[in-house]
Amino acid sequence: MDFGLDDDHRALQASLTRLLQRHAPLAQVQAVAAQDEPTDPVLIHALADQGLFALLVPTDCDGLGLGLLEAALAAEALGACAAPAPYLGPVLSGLALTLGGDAALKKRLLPAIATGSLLPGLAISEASSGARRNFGVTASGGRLTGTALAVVDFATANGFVVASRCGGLFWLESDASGLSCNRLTNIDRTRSLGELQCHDTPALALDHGDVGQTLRTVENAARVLVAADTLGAASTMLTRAVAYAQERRQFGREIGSFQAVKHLCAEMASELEAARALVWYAAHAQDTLPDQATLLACHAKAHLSEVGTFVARTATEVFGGIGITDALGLHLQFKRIGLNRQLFGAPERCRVDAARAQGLIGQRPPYPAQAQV
Amino acid sequence: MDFGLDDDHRALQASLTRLLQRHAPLAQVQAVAAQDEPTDPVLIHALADQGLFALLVPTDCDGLGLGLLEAALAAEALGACAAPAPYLGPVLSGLALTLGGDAALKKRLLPAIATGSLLPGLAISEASSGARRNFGVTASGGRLTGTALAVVDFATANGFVVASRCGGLFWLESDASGLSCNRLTNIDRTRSLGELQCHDTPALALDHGDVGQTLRTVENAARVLVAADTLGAASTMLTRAVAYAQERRQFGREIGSFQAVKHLCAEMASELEAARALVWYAAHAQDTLPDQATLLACHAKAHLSEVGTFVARTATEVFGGIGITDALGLHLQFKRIGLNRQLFGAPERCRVDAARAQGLIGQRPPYPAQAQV
Amino acid sequence: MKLAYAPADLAFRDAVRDFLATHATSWPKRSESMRPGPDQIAWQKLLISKGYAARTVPEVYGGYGAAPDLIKSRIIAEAFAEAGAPGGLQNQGVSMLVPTLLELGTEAQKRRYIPPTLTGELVWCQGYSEPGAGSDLAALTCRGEDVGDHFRINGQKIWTSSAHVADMMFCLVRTEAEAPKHAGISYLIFSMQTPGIEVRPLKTMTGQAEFNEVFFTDVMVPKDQIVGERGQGWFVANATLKHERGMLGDPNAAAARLRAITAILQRETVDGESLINNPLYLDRLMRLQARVLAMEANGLRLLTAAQKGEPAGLSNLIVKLMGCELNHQLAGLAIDALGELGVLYHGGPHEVDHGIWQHRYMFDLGLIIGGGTAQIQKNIIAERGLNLPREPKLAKPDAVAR
Amino acid sequence: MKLAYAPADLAFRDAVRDFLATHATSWPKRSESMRPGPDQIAWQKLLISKGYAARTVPEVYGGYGAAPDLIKSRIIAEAFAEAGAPGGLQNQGVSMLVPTLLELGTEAQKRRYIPPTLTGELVWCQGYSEPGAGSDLAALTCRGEDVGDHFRINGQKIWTSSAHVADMMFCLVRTEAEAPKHAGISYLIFSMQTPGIEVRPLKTMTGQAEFNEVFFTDVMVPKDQIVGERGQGWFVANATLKHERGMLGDPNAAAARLRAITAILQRETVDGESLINNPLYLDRLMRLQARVLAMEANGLRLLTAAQKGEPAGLSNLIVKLMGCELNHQLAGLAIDALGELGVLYHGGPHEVDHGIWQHRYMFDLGLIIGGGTAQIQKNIIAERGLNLPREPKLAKPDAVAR
Repeated sequence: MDFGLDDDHRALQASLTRLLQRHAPLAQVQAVAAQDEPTDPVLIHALADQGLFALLVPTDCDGLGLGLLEAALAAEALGACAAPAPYLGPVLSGLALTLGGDAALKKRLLPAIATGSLLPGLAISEASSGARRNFGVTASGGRLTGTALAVVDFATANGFVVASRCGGLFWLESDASGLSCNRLTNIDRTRSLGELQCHDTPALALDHGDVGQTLRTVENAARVLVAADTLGAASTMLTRAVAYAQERRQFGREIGSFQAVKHLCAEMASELEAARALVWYAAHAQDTLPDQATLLACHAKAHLSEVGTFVARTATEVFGGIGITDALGLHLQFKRIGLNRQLFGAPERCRVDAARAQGLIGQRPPYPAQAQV
Repeated sequence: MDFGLDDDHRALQASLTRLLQRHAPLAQVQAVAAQDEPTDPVLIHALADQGLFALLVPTDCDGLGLGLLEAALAAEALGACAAPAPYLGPVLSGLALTLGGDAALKKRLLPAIATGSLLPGLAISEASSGARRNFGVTASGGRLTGTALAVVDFATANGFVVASRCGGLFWLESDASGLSCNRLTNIDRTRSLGELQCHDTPALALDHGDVGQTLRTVENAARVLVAADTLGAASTMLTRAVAYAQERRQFGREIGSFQAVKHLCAEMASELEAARALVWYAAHAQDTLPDQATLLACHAKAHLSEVGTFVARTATEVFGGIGITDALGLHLQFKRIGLNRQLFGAPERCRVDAARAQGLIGQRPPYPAQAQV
Repeated sequence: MKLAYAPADLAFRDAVRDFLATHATSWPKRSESMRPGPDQIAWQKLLISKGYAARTVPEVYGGYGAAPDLIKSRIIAEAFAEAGAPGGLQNQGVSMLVPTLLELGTEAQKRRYIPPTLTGELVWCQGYSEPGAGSDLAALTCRGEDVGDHFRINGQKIWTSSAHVADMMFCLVRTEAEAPKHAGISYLIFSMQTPGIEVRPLKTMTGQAEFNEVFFTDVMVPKDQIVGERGQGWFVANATLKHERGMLGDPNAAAARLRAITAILQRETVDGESLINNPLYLDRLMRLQARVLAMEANGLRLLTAAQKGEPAGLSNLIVKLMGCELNHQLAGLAIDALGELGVLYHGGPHEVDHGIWQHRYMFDLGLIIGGGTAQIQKNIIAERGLNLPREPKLAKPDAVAR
Repeated sequence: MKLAYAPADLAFRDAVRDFLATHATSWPKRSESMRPGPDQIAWQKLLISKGYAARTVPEVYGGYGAAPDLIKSRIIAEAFAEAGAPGGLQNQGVSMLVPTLLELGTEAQKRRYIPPTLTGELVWCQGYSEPGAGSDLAALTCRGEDVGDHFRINGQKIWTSSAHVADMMFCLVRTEAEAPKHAGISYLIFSMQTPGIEVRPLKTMTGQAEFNEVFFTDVMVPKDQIVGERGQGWFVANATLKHERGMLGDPNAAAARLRAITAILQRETVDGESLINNPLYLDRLMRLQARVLAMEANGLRLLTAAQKGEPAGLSNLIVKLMGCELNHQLAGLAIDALGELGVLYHGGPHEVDHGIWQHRYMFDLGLIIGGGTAQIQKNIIAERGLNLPREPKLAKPDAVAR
């Protein structure tokens, strides 16, 4: 029985944090976020060199073969500094390929993901968040048609893992015929979204093994990783709010000596500390407790969404006016938390999924036929 | 345009408050609440003399013929001191008889209600809150069978207005054949609940006019009146918490000078002040704005349930340990708010009803056939 | 209790409606700029001539000169909202400087500044907050040195929303270095063209530069440009702040947002099912509708009290705290219900309502924080509304500010 | 990270399970009384002999004498919870007085008081709070006058839960009238049979007398009945309070409640529909399940830190605040889901689970308030956990207490 991080985990955190301090200091992140196309090639290169994208890739495909707890610690570090770099897309696409691709495809793609030369976007919104309007792709005879919304890590993507509206998973080359791509600008200027419009576009089914289980595993991992990203972002906001409350003076005293400010900070810290244990637990469960993996992933995503929203708002309140300006860059984490909340299933949906995972209510009904255009 | 209380309203409040100060001071309410059968005949008699039960009875039946705003102000005053007396039962039964009874029945019963000699209980739980388990009565050929739960103002009841599970309304004599009555002890020791077990029990249908509309009007009035009761109870808790915070000293200063306590009080006061306007508005609308009557009644009930719960807990926190003892009697209002929350539709149900009332979703489906035992 | 209008009021409403219908072609376009353009100035002049703007300002200062009548004011606001017509100007000059001058200005100041301010031709900005003086406004350190017939101003202001387009500023300056904290401040008005003023845009989290910082270096302001007495600026400003607080938390705005969100829930689908059928979003919508109705009812109560000249007490003190929070929560519901569509921003494809919900979610958080934070509002409610004791004095009071 | 038990631990768990199965007939009935009966005392003695109670107390003081092993402690707790078996005694004597004596008592005190306390034969109550000294405990005024070889005690205590059945009291008394607030208190232990002690039951909102008030009139206590030094009682008591705070907010209790509420939602119906199919109650249940899981994970983290002798920091400080609030909210959900069945209480027909949900809803609110209110807990988290500055000193300190 040992619940907590070991020395390897701490070393991973420390080296990644050092790298981010050098390549993604606040001023740099602010500068990238102000650009029209907010990505930072230097940072991406440095992260790739560090092995960030190789974390979950199996060792026989040149990866590090680590588990989801390690991937979650990395997500937390990236969220903490609002790193303007892809992560969810490549890491989760790699997981989908590992589980669902055949040997040849894996040998072709996974080593490239591990080195960072292939940075796929992930398009599972309709399966994990539900299909909005008429969005979603349908598959027929190895060809995709329709539009996938909210493709994650879009700007740097040179390939895509796509889930069809009925839960199939596909590998899609970025130069596939009949594919057009649009960037979707979003509040978080450190990560990019897009949409894929497919018109009879050829794609490779990732149907090695149990497809339903592969999608579930990828979705669970996605939920845990965004929860960890929110944990990191919210922790930064708390830490900075506390530091500000220790220094900033109004009415002749540090504002942190006012009970109202003190209690806001205590409430944030209490929520985050318990949430941190939940994220570790959920991440670890993905690799070790298969019976509880879905339940914990859903809860981690939903709970961190709520705690993150609370901390984002409350920390901003502690700062007062300066908190809503670009001067301190707090909004970078605020928006990161805002985007995470909506990705891969909003909290309400994740809680329903948690109830389904323990059999309290029935499974989600199949996608209604009349909407399958 | 004039939104607020006029001199007549204030006179009504003042005279009722004076009466309650004399006949229901805290020590007296505590003594009654400690009894096995918590009712106070002296108080009931005094309230009857003051015309409390005549408020809504039409003038041609010896009543005062006033509106629901006046009835709500009375409910607020009763809630404020947690008066151990029937009110909802007689007043709302009278309303049901007024709208649904024929002339002979009205002439027979309403004058007796106005004087307080007839104090009917109200049994509309299955229609307004939903039928739990197999509770509920069904009607057939002027006879009722089944059990009605949560009959309001039960201990003093010498007659009942009963809603069947399908929404019919009936007048039931307390000595009707096949009727047995059980008291249901509840947290609030100032008001009594009970159940009616009917076995082929004869009853008079209150089917004069539109029965559906009569039930809706009674239910709306019930929701407004319990909202007003909660408003009164919560206002007392706030007032007493503020007074305590002004006096009680800890750490060498009044606890009301601590920002944490100050902000708790400010939050309670803000919520209650806005809620007060909503209750007045909803009560007035019942008699003057038929299109909005149901919407506002549902919202008043749901919103005051939430605000009441918040104030009940928060005021108790301001008091600290002494707040949870019987010494100050604060729990009388705490429990009153707790009972009100569950009566005539819990907040979740009232919000669904509010959505239905404005056509956002469809009407409530009829009671499922298989459960109609 | 009477929620209907009297016949005379109804007739007045008909007149306003007629006016709006007749002049629909003259409605100026909504402008992004904080400085009114020619069509807005023309519209404002027309509104003043009809008494639909500057209604109670005396004619001699360029207003319409009517006696105060809250019912008529409400009818005007309702009729304009109903028609979707642009109402009278609401900038800081009209809303804050004019009432202050009317109350405390000299006759010369009133005659010179009020008329062009009312028409929108003279634009003002507010110089109150400083980086070191936010919620503790009286700690401000921007200094006005007495140099004969002028003050020489040095220091910095922040949160001056329209500084980049303004002609003039009304400004709090510490002119009496030796006086106690609250008694050393003067309220000065001066041209933004005065040498030594530098304006820098201040970008907020919404991505827009809704505010500015203003820097003063040896800015010379004639002593007759003071409003009220020397050292009395704190009290002059509080009169003005009172007017600002009344502007926030308007329940009509919340009601309009609620309608817009209801439309989103009815229109948008997930997995082919309308969002309005999602019980969780519907429940949140209904919770917020109850709050909107409560604040509307509270507004009616305030209006009645004002009409009768009765003190409004708590029901007035809560408006900003409750209203801003409500608006923030409404925006939060819209974003949540929209899911991944709700995070789209900065103008790309599929963005809903031009990203207004994200913008409001962030901007309203700024309102909760700004203009006296929610924390300060709660202190005010507790101390003024509930008579709870003030924070006790500290053992070693620090210097006025750092 | 390793969530499984080692083989040796699993063997130990088997032994505990075997013991419980073998002795299932000896399990004492759950008692309403706060004083253990003969079968409970016999069970407790059996548990001590097996090392399932008083596990780490030295044998010489009547304990089992094992080295501390948090994993084994956890396994014991889990196995007892799993079997539904009554665990070792958890009264204030066992949980608070024994650790305090072990740490700070004299050898004579330890030998005399610990053994019968552990077996349940000697029952203690706690005399800390006073009507004028609740959250500000150090303001207590109960006075112990120095009269040669005795203290003469006069004053009052409140919230002494088992005073009416206790043999002895551990009590904070102000023995040094002239010393500063925190330095004038002594920690005394004395028999409840001492002349001059009066116990009056204190009824709470649950309707039960869960507490008492205790009045002292010239109660004479020998000076050797002090634990620690004269005037050091505040620090002795804080050692004890630390143990109390750890008792509250147990995530296992919250998990058990969550399971019970889930069963209610699955069992009960409204209009023929199971409550579990009501999306609003299900959503609340899931929100609370996430919190229960988070507190369970936090508990595992604490256990690991304790095992390794690492400081637990914030994750320890939050347990009471978060745990008590969670339990209160769980009870609130049960009541809400039960609707009008949820308000039944005091033992009438249809009452669900003997009214336990209403009882917990009120009692847990008492826990949020008592033992250091939530407000005080937040101060501690902010000051000790986050290093935020303490409340500054006041200009005119009042007398120690009024």
